[in-house]
This record gives sequence, C-alpha cells and structure tokens, in this order.
Amino acid sequence: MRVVFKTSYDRDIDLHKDGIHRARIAVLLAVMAALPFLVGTYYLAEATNTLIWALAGMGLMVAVGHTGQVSLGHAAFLAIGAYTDSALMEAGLPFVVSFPLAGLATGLFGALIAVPAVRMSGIYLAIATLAVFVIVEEMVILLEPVTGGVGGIMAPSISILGISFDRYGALQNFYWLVLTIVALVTWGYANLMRSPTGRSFLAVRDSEVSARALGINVTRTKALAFGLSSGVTGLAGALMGHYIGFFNYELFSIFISINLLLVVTIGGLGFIPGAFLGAILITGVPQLIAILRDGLNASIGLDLSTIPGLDTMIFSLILIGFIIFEPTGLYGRWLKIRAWVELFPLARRDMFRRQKSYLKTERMK
Amino acid sequence: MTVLSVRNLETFYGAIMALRGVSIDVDEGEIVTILGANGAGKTTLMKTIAGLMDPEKGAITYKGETIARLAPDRIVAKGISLVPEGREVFPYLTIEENLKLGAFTRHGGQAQDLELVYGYFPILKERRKQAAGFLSGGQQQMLAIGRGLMARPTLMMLDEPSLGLSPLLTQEIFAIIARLNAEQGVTMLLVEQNARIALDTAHTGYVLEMGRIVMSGPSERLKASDDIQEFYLGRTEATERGQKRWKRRKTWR
Amino acid sequence: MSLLEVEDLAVHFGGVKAVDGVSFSVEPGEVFAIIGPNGAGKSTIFNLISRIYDPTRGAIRFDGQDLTVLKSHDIATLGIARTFQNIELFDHSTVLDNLLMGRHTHRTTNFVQDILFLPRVRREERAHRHKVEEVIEFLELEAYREKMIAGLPYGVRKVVEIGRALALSPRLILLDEPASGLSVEETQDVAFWIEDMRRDMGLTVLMVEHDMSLVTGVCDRVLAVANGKPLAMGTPAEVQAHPDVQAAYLGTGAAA
Amino acid sequence: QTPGVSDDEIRIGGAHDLSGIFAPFSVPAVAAARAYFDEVNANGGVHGRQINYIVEDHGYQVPKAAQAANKLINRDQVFAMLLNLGTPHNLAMFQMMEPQGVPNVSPITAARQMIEPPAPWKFAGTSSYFDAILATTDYMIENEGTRKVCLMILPTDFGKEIEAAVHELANEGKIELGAESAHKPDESDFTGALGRVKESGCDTVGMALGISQMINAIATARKLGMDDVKFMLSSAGFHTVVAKGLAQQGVMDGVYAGSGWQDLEARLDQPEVAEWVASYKDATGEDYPGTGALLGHSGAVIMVEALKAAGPDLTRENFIAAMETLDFPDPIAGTRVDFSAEDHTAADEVFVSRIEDGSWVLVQTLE
Amino acid sequence: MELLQLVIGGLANGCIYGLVALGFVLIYKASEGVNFAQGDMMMLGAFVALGFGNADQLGLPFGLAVILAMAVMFCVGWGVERLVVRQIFGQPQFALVILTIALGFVFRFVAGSIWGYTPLVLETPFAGRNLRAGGIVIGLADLVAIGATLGLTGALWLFFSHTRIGLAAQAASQNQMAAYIVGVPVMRINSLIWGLSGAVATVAGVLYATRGAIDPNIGLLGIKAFAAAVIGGMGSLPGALLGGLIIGVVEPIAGRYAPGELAQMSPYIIMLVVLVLRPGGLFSQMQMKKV
Ligand SMILES: Nc1ncnc2c1ncn2[C@@H]1O[C@H](COP(=O)(O)OP(=O)(O)OP(=O)(O)O)[C@@H](O)[C@H]1O
Ligand SMILES: Nc1ncnc2c1ncn2[C@@H]1O[C@H](COP(=O)(O)OP(=O)(O)OP(=O)(O)O)[C@@H](O)[C@H]1O
Ligand SMILES: CC(C)C[C@H](N)C(=O)O
Ligand SMILES: [Mg+2]
Ligand SMILES: [Mg+2]
Repeated sequence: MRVVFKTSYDRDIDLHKDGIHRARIAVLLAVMAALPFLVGTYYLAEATNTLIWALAGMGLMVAVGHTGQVSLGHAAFLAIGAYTDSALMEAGLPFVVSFPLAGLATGLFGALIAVPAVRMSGIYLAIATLAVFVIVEEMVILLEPVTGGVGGIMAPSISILGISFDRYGALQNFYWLVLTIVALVTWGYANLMRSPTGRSFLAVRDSEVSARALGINVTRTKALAFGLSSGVTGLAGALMGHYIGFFNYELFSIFISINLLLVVTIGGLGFIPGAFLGAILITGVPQLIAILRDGLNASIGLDLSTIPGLDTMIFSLILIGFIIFEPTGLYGRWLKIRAWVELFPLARRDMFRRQKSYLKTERMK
Repeated sequence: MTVLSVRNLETFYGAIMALRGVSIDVDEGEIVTILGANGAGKTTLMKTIAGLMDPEKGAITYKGETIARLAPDRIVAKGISLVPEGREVFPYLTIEENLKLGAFTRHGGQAQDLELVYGYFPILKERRKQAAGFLSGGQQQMLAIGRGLMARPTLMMLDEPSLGLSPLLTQEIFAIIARLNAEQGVTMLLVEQNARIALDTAHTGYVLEMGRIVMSGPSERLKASDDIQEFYLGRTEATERGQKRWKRRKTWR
Repeated sequence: MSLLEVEDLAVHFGGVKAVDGVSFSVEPGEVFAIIGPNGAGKSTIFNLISRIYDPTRGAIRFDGQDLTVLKSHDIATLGIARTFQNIELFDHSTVLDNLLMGRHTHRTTNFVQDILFLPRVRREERAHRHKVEEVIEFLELEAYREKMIAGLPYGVRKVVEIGRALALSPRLILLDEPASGLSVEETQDVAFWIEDMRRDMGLTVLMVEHDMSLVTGVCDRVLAVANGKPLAMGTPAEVQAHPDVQAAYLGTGAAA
Repeated sequence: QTPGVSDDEIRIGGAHDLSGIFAPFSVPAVAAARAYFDEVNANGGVHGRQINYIVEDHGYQVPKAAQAANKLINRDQVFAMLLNLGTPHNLAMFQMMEPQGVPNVSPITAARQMIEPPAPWKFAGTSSYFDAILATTDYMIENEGTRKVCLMILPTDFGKEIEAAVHELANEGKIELGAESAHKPDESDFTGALGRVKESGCDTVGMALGISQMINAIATARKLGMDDVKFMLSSAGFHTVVAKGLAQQGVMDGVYAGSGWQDLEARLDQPEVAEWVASYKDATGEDYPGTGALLGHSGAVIMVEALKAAGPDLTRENFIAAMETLDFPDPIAGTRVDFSAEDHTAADEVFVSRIEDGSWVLVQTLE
Repeated sequence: MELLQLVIGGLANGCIYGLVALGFVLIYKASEGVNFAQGDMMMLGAFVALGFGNADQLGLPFGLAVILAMAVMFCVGWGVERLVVRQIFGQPQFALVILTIALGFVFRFVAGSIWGYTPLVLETPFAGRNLRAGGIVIGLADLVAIGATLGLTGALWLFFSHTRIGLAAQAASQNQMAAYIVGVPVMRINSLIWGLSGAVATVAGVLYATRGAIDPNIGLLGIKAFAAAVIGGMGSLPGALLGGLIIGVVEPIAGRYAPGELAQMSPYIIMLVVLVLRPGGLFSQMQMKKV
C-alpha cells in the first residue's frame, strides 16, 4: 500500500491525494478528449450518451447519495431542463446563455418544491416527487405552445461562435461540448464535497438532530441540495434533448427516473465515480448484450433474438447478480479490488468476506 | 463442567481482524467476566458466540455441540441469551411486547416471569403500554436486561449491563446477576467496564486486549494483579486532581 | 451574570412529567453536573436547552438571550455545543469529517463559493483543519482520524462526540454521560479533559453523569433531580450526603 | 457499396418494444416478420441474399430507441428499418435516418408524421388513425345515426390523431362535439368519464385507450345502463381480444372500429389465411395471430417484394424506386398494397368493423 | 345518486389498489423493505389463475383455480425470498429496490414467455353480472372485490397484532439484530411474509382481471398502489386500504367533475397534499428519535 505523508492541510484539502492520482485523472481526461480520433461514430455517440446519463446521475446523486432524499421524479427535471433550453433557444438566446439558464430554472423549481417536501423522507419523499413528476408531465402536455404538447418538438441546433455543435451534424464537437460540461460539473461537485456545504449535506443525511445541534439549518440544507440536484439534472435534460434531437413528454417517463435511480445505486451511493460507473452500466451493458447476441448469431448461429424480451431479461439478471455480489454498489467493489492490488501479495481472501449485517428501523428520524 | 468453550476464534470486519485467536472456557454455574479496553473485541466476541457474526476460524462448543456459524435464533433456542451492547430495544413496540418477545423461544410461564421482571424494575410496569423508543437511556437498558431474563437462559451473556444505569441500579443489577446465578444456577458471561463490581461478582475473569486474551484466572487473583489495579480498578493515587499525568506501560504488551 | 439560567422549566409528554419545575444557573467557567436516577429527566433538560423539545413552561436564558424563542439550529450559533447520551455521530463519515462538521457555525462562505472552491474557501478550510487537529491532539484521536465512525468501538465514539462538540469552539458545552461505557482509565482521561476545557479553553461545562467518581472529581456544583423535580443542589460532597439522594440514587454503597 | 448489403446478406434493422407496454404489438409483429423471412431465406433468399433481421428492444423508452438507432445504423450498417414501434421513437430515430436516407418501412404507428412531411425514405404500412377515424365517423353518421361524439383518449399522438379527426368533422358541421376526457395508461375506473358522456348526451364515443381499458370502459358503460351509446375505436382497439373480452363481459353490441386492415377470424376459410395462421401457430406456439402479427407479416412481405423488385443491384435509391412501384394484394391483411411516388402508404383502405357474437365483422370498406 | 354510483365504483376500484398496497405493507412491516415487483407479482398471480382456470388452458373450476394460483404464488414469493432476497439480508434498503425492479422484469419475461404478450381475458363467473338496487348498479365483481379486500385486511391485521409470528415480524422490521437475539428466525419469517404477499397479490390480480384483459404489463398498476400504501402511512394495513380507497374514489369523481387535465392529475395532487400535511402518511408510522 502506498503511504502518503501529509505535510500540510492542503494535502487533505486538495482534490487529489497525490501526484499519481492527479496524473491518473489527467490521463483519463486526455483519453476522453482524444476519443473522437480513436473510435467511430457508433462508439462516440454511445460515449456521449453515457456522459449525459452520468451527468443526470450526478444530479440525482446529490439528493439521494448525499442528503438521503430519494426521488422518483427526476425525469421531470430532465424535462424541465430540456424544454426550457429549447424554448430559450427558440426565443433567440444562444446556447451558452440558454443552457445555464435552463439549469438555473430547473434548480429553482427543484428548490421550490423541496421546501414543503423537506419534512418527508425516504419513500414518502419518493412518492411526493413521483406526484410532482406526473403533474409536470401534464403541464408539458398542457403548455403546448412551448412544449409542442403531445406532438413534441425538435431540439434547436447548437452553434457557438459560428461553429456547429449539432449532435447529428457535428457529433465530435457535440461530444467535446458534453465532455467539457460534464468535466466542469464533476469538478464543481468534487469541490462541493470537500467544502463545508458538502459536509453539511452528509450531516443532514446521517443525523438530523446532530446536524441541528451543530447549527446546520436542515430545511435550508435539504432544499439547497435538492435544488442543486435538480439543477444538474436539468442540465443533463437539456443535453439529452439536443442529443436525441426530437422529444415529447414520453421521453421523460417514469422509467427514466427509475433508470436514474439504478445509475446512482448500482454505481455506489454517495460516490461521484459511482455515477459514471452506473451510467456505463445502464447505457453500455444493454448494448453489450445486443452486440454479443449478434455475435453469437453470426458465429455459431445461435439466434437468441427470437426470444422476445430476452435482452432486457439478461440485463435484469446482470443487475440482480451485481446487487447480490456488491449490494453497496460497484464503486465499493472497485475500492476493494484496488485495496487487494495495493496489498498484494499480502491480501487474504477472508479480508474481503462480507460480515453479517443487520438493519434497524429507518422510521425514527 | 465446561458449558461453553471457545477455541482460537478469529473474527473479521471486512479486512479488520477484531478477534485474533481467542480461547475461553466457561464452566457451568460460573460467572465469568471479560475485561478489556475500548475496542479490545469484547463485543465482537459476544456477538460471535451469539451467532450474530460469523467467525473466520476457530470453534465454539456449547454443551459439547458445535454452535459456530449457526443462525442466531438456533443458538437462542439452545438456551444462550445475549443482552447486547447499546440496548437494541424494539422502539415501536410497547414495553410489554418487548418483554414478551424476550420469551419468544419459550412456551408458557411468561406471565410469571413478566411479574418477576416488573418486580425488579417497577418503572417498566408503570410504562408497560408505552412505546419503548421513548424511554430514557437507563430505562431502555433495564428493558434490555429484562428482555434477556425473559428467555430464562442457561447461559446468559451480558455486554456492559450497567451502561447508563445509576449507581443504585448498577448495584441492583449485579445483585440480580449474583442471585440468578446462585439460586437458579444460570451461567453468566459478563463484559463490564466497571471492573470493580464485575470482579467482585464474577468467579473467573479474562482480560482481552487487541483481540487477544492476555490474562486470565480467578477474580481474586486478577484483582490482586498490579496491571489490573492500575488500568481497570483505577488506583486512587493516580486520579487525584492536579497530579502529573503519566501512563505506565501495561506489562503484558 | 450567570451564563446559563434555567427557571422553573417543565415539559410534559402526555401523562409523563419528564421535567417539572427545575431551576438552576451555571456560572461562567463552572463545571456543573446534573445527577439523578434513570428517567429523572436529565437528558430532557439538555434536549430542552438544545430546543429539540418545546418546554411546557419555564425559561432558559443563555447570556441573557432567551433560548425558547430560537430554533434548534440557532443554539449552536450562540456557542452552545452538546453530546448525546446514545451517540449521534455521522456514521458514514470519517472521524475527521465528523469533527469538521462541528465547524459549521464558523463558516463564512456560501455554496457558490464552495462549488468554485475559491481561494477564500481554501483559506477557511485550512483554519478549520487547524482547529480540528488541535482537538484531535487534545483527545488523542490521531489513530482514528481517517476511520469511518461505523466501525469504531463504543468508547472511541464517545470521545469523538466530545471532539465534535469541542470543534465548535463553544462557550458552553453540554456533556450527556461522557463516561458511560468507558473504563476506569478512560474515565480518568475524561476527567483530565474536562479540567483542561475549563482551565485552558475557558469553557463552561454542564454535564450529566452517573459515575460519581468523575462527578466528585471535577465538578464545582451538582444538581440532583428525581422524577423531573429538583432534589438537592450544592457541592458534590453536600449533594452526596443528602439522604434523599442516597435513597433514590446512590444506594447503600454510596462510595462507588 | 450500399450499407447492409453484401453478396449473400441484407441486413434489416428494427427497434421494437419487446419488454414494455407496447410489447403486445411488437412481439407478435417481430415473430411474424421473422417467420416470413425464415421462409424466404429457406427458399434461397432474395436474389441470393439472406435477410438478416436485427431486432433491438427499446422497451418503449425513447433514449433506448436512440441507442438502438445508433447501433443499427452506425454499427450494424443496416440497409433499411422495418416495423419500428412508437411515434416519438420513430421520430427520434428519423434524425439519424434522414441524413443517410435509411428507408423506414411499415413503422408500427399510424401517426401521420410517419409520412409527413414527405420524404423519399418514409413509408407507412396502413392508413393513418386520422384517416381511419374520419372514414369511420362518416360511416357511423350515415348508418348509425351518429350526431354527437364524445372522446375518451390517452394523451398520446394516436389519441390526438383521433381527436383531430373528430374535431375536423365537427368543424365541418357534420357532428356535434360532446364531453372530452383524457386518461392515463394506468387508469382503471371510467365511471366518472362515462358520467360526463351521459350528461353531454353523446350517442357515440370515440375511444383511444389501452386494450384492457377499452374493455373495462365499455363494460362499465353497459353496466351503467348506457345501452344506446355506440363506441368507435381506432386500429389500436381493433384487436381480437377486445371482441372476445367484451363477449365475456356480456356486452358487445354497438362497438365499431375503423382500421387499415381486416380482422382475421372471419376470413379463416380463405386458404392463404388459414395456411398462414397455421404456420404462425407452428412458429410461435401462440394460439392465434393477433393484430401485431398481421402488421408484422405485411411489413415483411412489403420488404421482400420491394427487395425483389429492386433487382440484384441493390441500392437505397433503387429500393425506394422499387417500393414506389409495388402493387399487389395482401390476402392476410385483406388489403391492397399500392405505393407510388406520391403515395407512400401501403394500404389506403379503411375497414369499418363491428363486434358481433364475440367476433369482428366487416361492415364496410372505404377507399 | 350519480355521486353514490361513482363512490361505489371507486370503492371497488380502490379495493384493488388497496389489495396490491397490502402486499407492499406486508413486506414493509416485516422488513421495512419495498418490493417494487409487487405489481408484477399481481400480474403473475392473475396469469397463473388464468392458466388454471381458463377453458382453453387447464380449465379447472374458478374457485379451485384461484386457490391453486394463490398456493403457487405463495411458493413463488417464498422462493424469491429464499433464493434472491435473502442474499442481501442486512444490506441497505436500496439494494432491495434495485433487486425487485430487476425481478419485475424477470416476472414480466416469464409471463410473456408462457402466456405471450397479447392481452388475455380471465374467465370468471362474475364477469358482466350486475346487481341493481334503487337506481344504483353494482357489479358482482365489485362486491367480491370489496368483500375480499375487507376480509384480507382484517385477517392480516389480526395476524400482525394478535399472533406471536406477527409480533415477531414487526420486531424484525424494527431491529433485525435484536429480533435474532430474542430467538426470532428472522429469515424464515421473511420467507413466510413474501409468500403471503404473493398470495395476496394473486387475489388482487384476479380481481383486476375481472375488469378487462391482462397482459404482462399490468403490473404498472403497482406504482399507483405503492403510492396508496405510502399516503396511507406505509406500514399500516388500514392505512393501505384507506390510501387505496382515496385514490380509487378520487379518480372517478375527478373524472366526472374536474375540468380537463385536472382530472388525471387529481390523484397525484391528493397524494401531494396528504404528504405535505402529513409527511409520514395518514396513519403516520414515523417518530422523532429520542436522544
Ligand atoms: N462495524 C465494524 N466495522 C469495522 N470494524 C469494526 C466494526 N465494529 C468493530 N470494529 C473493530 O473491531 C474491534 C473490536 O471492537 P469491539 O466493538 O468488539 O470492541 P469492544 O471491546 O466491545 O469495545 P468497547 O468497550 O468500546 O465496547 C475494534 O477495533 C473496532 O474498531
Ligand atoms: N419524547 C418523549 N416522549 C415521551 N416520553 C419521553 C420523551 N422524552 C423523554 N421522555 C420520558 O421522560 C423521562 C425522562 O427521560 P430522560 O431521558 O430525560 O431521563 P434521564 O434522566 O436522562 O435518564 P437516564 O439516566 O436513564 O438517561 C423518561 O421517563 C422518559 O420516558
Ligand atoms: C402501436 C400503436 C397502437 C400505438 C403506437 N405505438 C403509438 O405510440 O402511437
Ligand atoms: Mg463493546
Ligand atoms: Mg439520559
């Protein structure tokens, strides 16, 4: 195991615990930035899609992972982000203005509904947000002049300083745009988590009484977290709108909310990398299954696609497998693997065995 | 006769090894106490015996039967009951329901035992229809002990029974322990921070440090040991106010 | 003027009169203990001061300020920190983060600055960490700095609770049974810490404790309560000698 | 080099709902299309090329449909798309199909956007919901004395199309409009909406709900004694199970549907139909091919016919040109497939059917 | 009069929500877990009953078919706990949510593979039979739904409040470790409860099926039933029923009298209002922690 000697407080404050860590992030970023030169359209489009899901996942993560506010309504925030951005662009604003405004508007909306909702927790909040989702869905249908109603709208094409960032016209540029936004949000998110604001989120999640006793205004903290969460999700919604190009209210279905929950929990609740792992899983694995299925058909003539729904079923079994294997999320497993590698050859199998654990009621707050 | 024998027990929390080869013997009708500093592994030992945690290695035999890795409810059914650290009452059930659940593995004779427990702790009777979650810390501790008694165990394990109890109640609890042991022959395995009263009540003691047994013997002998006096009984000279603070190294380390 | 004044305080839960007409005042720099049988209402008095409960009647003043009109998160801002009898730490954070959370009232940055991590945030963060390291050193928690609370033994958690309260740099600290679950040796440490809090940090201490050796060792004055009502008040020796206190609380072997 | 075409293979793609709420349409459609392709492949394929139908499941989720399109077009390089389900899903995929002009054949949705605005690569299978309802309402005005129409719809594009058709007729003054109510896919009690229908005195209700919902709603109406109200369903309700289900509930009279194909049951005595039903049963183990199977089959037939007509030198241009020349009867659907450069809809007929004795009975065919 | 008619229809419909909600509450009461596959268990139960009862399938008498289906679904619930849910015992509740979302897909796949995706109609003796009394029409199926729901709610309530196992199940949900300490076989009780919820889901499924056709996706109803259970105060059996009834009654009344889109939103608006006023549901089971 590498031991880091801490010689100043900055060691703890910095985002990266040492130079190696920093270098790793830099390499990752460089590879991501060079991706358009390395892979073809299919993979580039999938990568873009995954990044957008990771962004939405980070949004939900703030609420679920850091303040313990479960939401089944985040599809509504995706919708608000997408429609606001499109409407503002239609009204003539450039993307660089409309995009942050879309995030801001969604964030404000989220914070607004969080104020009455902060007294709820767990499943109660989940259902309240579900109700909000349905109401937003109806509003989308009603506000036909802006949203196109049931018929839907085409997302406007993005151009910045005369350069096209259109998803279908200039996928590479669009990818870089998404990558930049995701990188910036990740950076901000990481900053948040090493700052007093981020710590107050964790405090509120683990013990509201203690948080109050330390002077943390629980209501405001929760509303802020929910607002940030919906704001980031709104940004993802705007990007998703541009990515798909055409959308109506059916894009933002309850299944999207559920998928987002899968992203944050399978990835690892409360860990930023978890949002990325979860997004890769949710967007990548179904594609992988499809590709393997085609491969089986082509190589040994075993045609699994004749069984309807098998792809989804296999994906579900993979989910079940993952959650049994690592109930606290993929990121936790990743940490264990890393510990094993770092300890090598000293690690013992029994060190990673799961000890029995027990739950207590969560009805006491 | 040895009712409980633990051999070379190793228990992990993930990668953390909390018990590093612990062996103890508890004889029938005996009161055995386990002393040890914070984080020594006392609670882990109790939980492993009770089946709440799985040991990685080692053997636990109770009346000649291997009980390691059995489900906890099966171990209770064999007559071992645990009063856990930190109360662990059922907060939404009434006090009476909590106590009745203590007798879950038994059939009959509950009413009489209920009165016995109420006799020990009158406040519980007064509050018996109230949810246990609103009791004060000490009252919850009484409830946890009462619940343990309701099982009428043959081996009773108590993890810091005096935690949060008033001095008066602490004395009472230990009196109850001694009486149950003397009158009904209940074997007791006791973890306690109040070493003085624990050693006064127990017949035998073990000292657990860093997951290992470092010392054992009859209580009288332990009480006489310098280390025990210094670290567990708090020789009075050392605590006098204004005295220079220094720590003597424990000789078994 | 007294730092904390409690006057005819009472709170009832349904039929239970948990606290029923308790008055006392704590002077600056004093170590004041509340003792009493289980269920006497000691923790409830703490909960009233930290505004977790609304009193049925009575007044609580801190430094002249009426606490009953404040919200529970305002209490810490005034400089009152507390620990909990049953340990209420942030289980899924490290010891260091728990202590840093104790610094919340001293932050001056807002969330936008935090997200951008402006130099000012870093500067403040360094100061917080400096203070927290002092606390860690004081309580000898170095070995546990990066450990998750969830895996710590009971005794260490008790100490972390004290540390989190100290990180707040309070004027008044409320300790609810700081020594319960600690060995004799560790209890002695607590005694020394309380001494130092008062002497070196200029803190006022209000504590609830059942360990009479600790109470007699460090307290200036003691209030004994039973059934929500005051029983006796005075120096530790006076209170211990009080026959009602002996009967209701200490029992025969009063020396313990 | 035409994408998806090699010397011995043609890759066709499709994004379907095989696990979501519209699986009742997609699953049999895909099964029927596959069965047909298997038959064609077994007989040597088209111009020596085997048809490889690559099927993706989007579970009625638009983002997954976009992913499916990305895979099919950019990775698998399919030649054309067949039987893509869902209006928003198709429209999302159009974004990627348009630049390459990937032909979209017989999408499973009768929304007008499938051929509007017109583009060479867009082809629809049957007449739109809109046209079907226009024609059916006309029929009902003529023959059933329909004067006032109420609407009970899901707010989806197909619900909206039905609404639009009825509104258009009302604007023309042919009918009066009564109460209109929108519903959710998970609603299961229609007493309230029917109360409004009753109050506004409609003699006919245009209905575009889920299948189970329609059975439920019509049965409830009969239960409430609304015996003289007629129900008009679109192709989405023109399903064998609706007839059977209503028979179980003891009600069926006065339920009409307008659609772009004919129900199978009455035509089982026709040899082609009987043969196909038997082979479908063999291939899938299902008792009876439903609406989805019928649509899937006719889509596959169109695809194969066009591939044949395009000749061995297959490009998208000559495929589209070939599509535009197709003109043949489809005995299974009971329609005539005829495309032209102006007309990108396969079958332009509208069939009005009525439930009698637990079966759909054709009452009129309109061009 | 019309209002009464609406209320009666709504009550019957609400009972079906309530029945599905009972399944949620059962599992919640025993483990504080939420089974997102509850709606799909209802769907599967309906299909199993159809498989036993319909003339073109096994063709058993209706009553027998339902009882057999309940037995089969008891085993399914029990088996799911034994084989899958147990693997994540003691893990954060979120794990169960993911697990059951995935299980829902598996159930749908199983039903689709066996019975196909085309809607099917369950043959019941009471379909289409109505009773009339003074201008009010009540479907026989509605009466059966109301009766079955009341009966089941009562029986389950008795089970939880008056039996040893019921009490033990509640104890297990509040503190698994303590329940084990007093000798409660927590896992075995969980299996039992999952089995029970499978059986209850079957009744709900059969009653749902009387109102139209069933296909593998009818489990979607579970979401609304879950909402019903939550606004009732998850963990309270009468609360679940009440929650179901509220949604059931609001739907037709709003459908009748509320303007336009408001009708569809109204159940959700009611949910929101209930939760804002009572953040723990109507029969709130939340308490402030004593510190
Ligand atoms: N959940 C856990 N995860 C990781 N490590 C743990 C966990 N629980 C306990 N430990 C570790 O196991 C060791 C033994 O802990 P245990 O609780 O048994 O001590 P103890 O002797 O009972 O202490 P105390 O007197 O404070 O109760 C400690 O070092 C502790 O850090
Ligand atoms: N929220 C509440 N609801 C109902 N009763 C309560 C509540 N809080 C406290 N009580 C009751 O008030 C009484 C006093 O409780 P408190 O916790 O203050 O006791 P304590 O003096 O701290 O006792 P201990 O020494 O056991 O901790 C107890 O009888 C308790 O049951
Ligand atoms: C298949 C049709 C009945 C409905 C169609 N899928 C739509 O979304 O519009
Ligand atoms: Mg311990
Ligand atoms: Mg207390």
